[in-house]
Amino acid sequence: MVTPVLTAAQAHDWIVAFRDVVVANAAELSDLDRQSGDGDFGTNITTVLNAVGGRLDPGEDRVAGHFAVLASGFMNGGGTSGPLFAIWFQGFAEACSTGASAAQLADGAEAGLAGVSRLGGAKPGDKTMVDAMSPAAKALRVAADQLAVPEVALADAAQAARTGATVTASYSARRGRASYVGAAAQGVVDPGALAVALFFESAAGAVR
Amino acid sequence: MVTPVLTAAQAHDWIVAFRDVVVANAAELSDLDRQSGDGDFGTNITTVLNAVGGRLDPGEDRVAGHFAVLASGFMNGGGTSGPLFAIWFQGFAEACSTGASAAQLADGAEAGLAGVSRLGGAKPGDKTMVDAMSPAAKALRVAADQLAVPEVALADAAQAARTGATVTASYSARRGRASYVGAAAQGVVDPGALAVALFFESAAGAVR
Amino acid sequence: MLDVHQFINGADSYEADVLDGFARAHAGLVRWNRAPSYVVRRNPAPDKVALVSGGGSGHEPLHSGFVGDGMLDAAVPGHVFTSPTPEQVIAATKAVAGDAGALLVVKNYTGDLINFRLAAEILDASGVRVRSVVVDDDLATETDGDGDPGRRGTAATLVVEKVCGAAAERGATLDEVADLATRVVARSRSLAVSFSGAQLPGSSIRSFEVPADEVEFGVGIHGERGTARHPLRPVRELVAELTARISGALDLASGHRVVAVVNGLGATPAAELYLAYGELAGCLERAGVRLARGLVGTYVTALDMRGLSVTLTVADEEILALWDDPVRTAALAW
Amino acid sequence: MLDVHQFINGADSYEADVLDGFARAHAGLVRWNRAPSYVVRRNPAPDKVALVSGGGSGHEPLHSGFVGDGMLDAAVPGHVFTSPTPEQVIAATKAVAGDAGALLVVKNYTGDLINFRLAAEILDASGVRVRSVVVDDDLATETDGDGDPGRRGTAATLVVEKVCGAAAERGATLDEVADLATRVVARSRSLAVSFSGAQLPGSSIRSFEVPADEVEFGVGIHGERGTARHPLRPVRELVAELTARISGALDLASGHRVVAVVNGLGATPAAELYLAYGELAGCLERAGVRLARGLVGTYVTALDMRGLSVTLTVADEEILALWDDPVRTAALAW
Ligand SMILES: Nc1ncnc2c1ncn2[C@@H]1O[C@H](COP(=O)(O)OP(=O)(O)O)[C@@H](O)[C@H]1O
Ligand SMILES: Nc1ncnc2c1ncn2[C@@H]1O[C@H](COP(=O)(O)OP(=O)(O)O)[C@@H](O)[C@H]1O
Ligand SMILES: [Mg+2]
Ligand SMILES: [Mg+2]
Ligand SMILES: [Mg+2]
Ligand SMILES: [Mg+2]
Repeated sequence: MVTPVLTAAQAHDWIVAFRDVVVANAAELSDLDRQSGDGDFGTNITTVLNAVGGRLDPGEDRVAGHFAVLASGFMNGGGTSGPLFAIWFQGFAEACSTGASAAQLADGAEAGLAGVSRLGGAKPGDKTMVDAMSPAAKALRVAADQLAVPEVALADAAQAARTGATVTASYSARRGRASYVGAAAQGVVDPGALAVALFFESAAGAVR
Repeated sequence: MVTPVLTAAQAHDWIVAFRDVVVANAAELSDLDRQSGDGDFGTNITTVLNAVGGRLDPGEDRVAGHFAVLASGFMNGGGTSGPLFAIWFQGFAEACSTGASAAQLADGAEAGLAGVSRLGGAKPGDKTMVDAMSPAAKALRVAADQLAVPEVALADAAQAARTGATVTASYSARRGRASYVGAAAQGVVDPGALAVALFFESAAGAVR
Repeated sequence: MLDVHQFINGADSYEADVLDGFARAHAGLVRWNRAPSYVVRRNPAPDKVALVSGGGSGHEPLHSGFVGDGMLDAAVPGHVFTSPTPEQVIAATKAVAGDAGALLVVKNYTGDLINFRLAAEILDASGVRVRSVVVDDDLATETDGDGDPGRRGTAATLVVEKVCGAAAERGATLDEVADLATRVVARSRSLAVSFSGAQLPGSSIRSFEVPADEVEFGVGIHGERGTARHPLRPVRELVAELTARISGALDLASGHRVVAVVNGLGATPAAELYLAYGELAGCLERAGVRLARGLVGTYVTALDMRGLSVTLTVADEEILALWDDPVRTAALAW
Repeated sequence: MLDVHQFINGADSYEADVLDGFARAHAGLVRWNRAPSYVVRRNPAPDKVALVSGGGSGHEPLHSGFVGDGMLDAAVPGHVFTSPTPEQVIAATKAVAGDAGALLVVKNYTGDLINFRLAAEILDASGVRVRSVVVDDDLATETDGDGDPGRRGTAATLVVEKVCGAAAERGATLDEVADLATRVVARSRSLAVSFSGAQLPGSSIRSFEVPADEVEFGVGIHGERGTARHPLRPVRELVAELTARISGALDLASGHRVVAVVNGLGATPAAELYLAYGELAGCLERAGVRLARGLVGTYVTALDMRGLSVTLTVADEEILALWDDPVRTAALAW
């Protein structure tokens, strides 16, 4: 039996779709950051993804290659989210190869999450991107164990990430700058977590 | 025939009444200055007159003495209006003696006006205190020539000063800081001129 | 109930409170005489020409911040936006002037002119040699009219005080320092823009407000309105217009050298001043004018106005050398 | 249509425009490397320990304004309120570090910690000796929680950079400078209040607004809200509360000596800072604490916030002597 894999072309389209949805939601992402942090998240991530968009090579024939571009783009993003997303996507870049099976995506999400946790020190419940990354990694693993195709695995991850992100609104932050404004961030979704949800949701149109 | 004169006690009450009406109108005076200058006139003149009020000696038996206190108070007032009012009241202090006849008041107003003009360089129509001082001096002279009593002479001066002050609203300023805001000062009464009107009007209750 | 967003105890004690803190912060440099109020340098220099300046408060760090080695010997602060009294000027000048005499640096405002003139007359009569120079750099109030008050004195005052302070320190005579001052004044022009008026201590009213898509052009340093209101433009275009008008007034031509000051009016972040300075440098470069020396910072203010001014002084060797001389004051040190 | 009251050309070019103007204004002191963006001193000092600091822009003059003799060798500015990238930190450090190695001065913010840590790991791997010190002075964010981010790094950074810059200039080793930095950090605490939030370049929204009869207590330098909102009080009482809380945290007692910094957050007039300093001096005097050195000015900012911070560092002979050592940078010179 041939394991169904995500192709390089699909990964390309997925990343482009991610860029587009982030650009479309940049103002909201910044606004969330304004309420819980310093208001630059939308700008930070848009700048990175626009640069990445310009550097993605449609001729690239490896999924790993596309994720590597994403990772290095975020490493030049600065801020808190830049290097964390860089480490996260680096996990995907290292786990994937020419293509990417659901298992490889689960490997990548787990490795990326481990890197983000080590570097940023946040735990689930700290109202950060981790709150979306962690359930998404679990959903990918469950789907991979059930031999799901990437499309289905990513849809499950998207749902899990979205729920994880939504729930951050109920947390008062302890990590990152949101912790400094305490109660004022109550009721506000963490923008980093929302971006993670947008990432997995972007797969829907590109991966089928 | 005995020339009717203003007494030292009357001069004292006049100056106190002047202080009181200025204090009551300080906010308006500052507001006029805000529209045509820098907004401190009410504070400047109130500070001076409150200090003068504390230094006036009810036992002082010379009109000249009271005016000298007024002049030296204004000399310590700073700003544009401080030394100009100081020179002006100095004119009264030098022209008056134990008492003050209408002729002495006219002499004082003329000498004071000459000093203000020399020091400040403003001419009638420049939208300054001169626009009230000049008609008041003329009115005092006319009254004195007609051998009017001080009470009447001062009432004439008050009317002339008030008209002169009111008309400043129609001038665009050339002198002083009002000139810097040009058209914006149009329609605004000059606060220095208004203070001159208040000064002569304050005589009404005190001198009779 | 307090309801004014200012770090003050109240309007009445404002000037004294500020000067008390200032004198404590710079106790090694200056001494504050409380009444009559003036600031003098801690280490007197009685053998040289004394430089005395002053005017209303609200322009900090001008003038007290420029008292020290190589600049002012005394500063005379009035109440906010109010000229100091002759008594203050006389006392301050007597405290610092020796046989070499004193130069009074006066900004062109009616109140300052009058009070300093009265002081100078009395000083003169009491045997203190004084000369006065009136700084009038602000192009916004230039008119043709004869009896007009003319250009206000604004940020060029700082250039005059730095250059003449250095000359005095080098041992120039009173006449030399006064003539130099006159020369620097003649070669200096400024123009200022602002996004807001000023708010007097304790007052909840701002002297004027500007809509978000406009900028007030030609403002002074007392919260006065400007001469015009322009649509808001990128600072590149704004600075280009300021530079063009100042250059025109100074007949600046290719090959000229200038000292430039980009000055904040009180509430403008340093970053924006640097940004404006970069644009100014570009404008001058394109015109072939050499930006020989530049100074960027918040030096001559109007309380908390969110504006900036540009000052250019046409320089020569002497002015540049004096500009470079060491200076050690609270606000300027090199 | 432009409708934001800022002297900028637009948000996109903001940081580069500011740095371009800054580098032009201080061409004798610093050099700006455009890409990757960092600022280094004009006259390299390769034999001593290099001091490198950085963080988001918007805190000007921190850090670029402190590059020069006796303070920083390199500053690494990120975008506004955004940590610089590891690439920038690595390039800047390599440009200034010699055999004596480099100390990275990092403010306690997650983004700065992460990016500087990544940079330090890579520098270390490539043979550059580095140590890092994390400044965490802001009492407002002090908590008991274990995994908490802890106190933010704010105005004490300036004290660390001044003192350690002097030590490096005197020839101290990397470990000595790093240990000194740790000691200064441990002895420094700050607290800030503000009347307004910050407005990002090009943004027409302020991060928060405060009613006219209130003051935001415990703000940071990124426009974050404070920890509480208090009724507005005279600055005398406000400063007394700040001083009491900082004194408590530092266990200040009669006989102690302190270095004090009263710092404006970007749009606060110098006069009000001096006024606050006077009150601080009075508080310390009454507590028997010796105000050994004081600094008043706008040094560590949050764009155009109208607020101020108070920082106290418990000093000893060594710290005071290093504080007094000469310094020649754009923002600090004596
Ligand atoms: N310690 C951390 N671990 C993981 N993610 C974090 C941490 N701190 C903050 N974040 C994430 O970073 C996002 C903010 O990123 P950004 O605005 O770029 O950074 P900054 O706070 O430096 O401005 C937050 O929404 C949150 O998801
Ligand atoms: N050149 C002048 N001659 C006479 N009076 C003048 C002149 N300039 C200004 N004034 C008067 O001074 C008043 C303003 O005084 P004040 O507010 O104390 O001074 P400043 O302009 O220094 O703030 C004006 O209302 C005007 O009447
Ligand atoms: Mg952010
Ligand atoms: Mg006035
Ligand atoms: Mg005034
Ligand atoms: Mg940020």
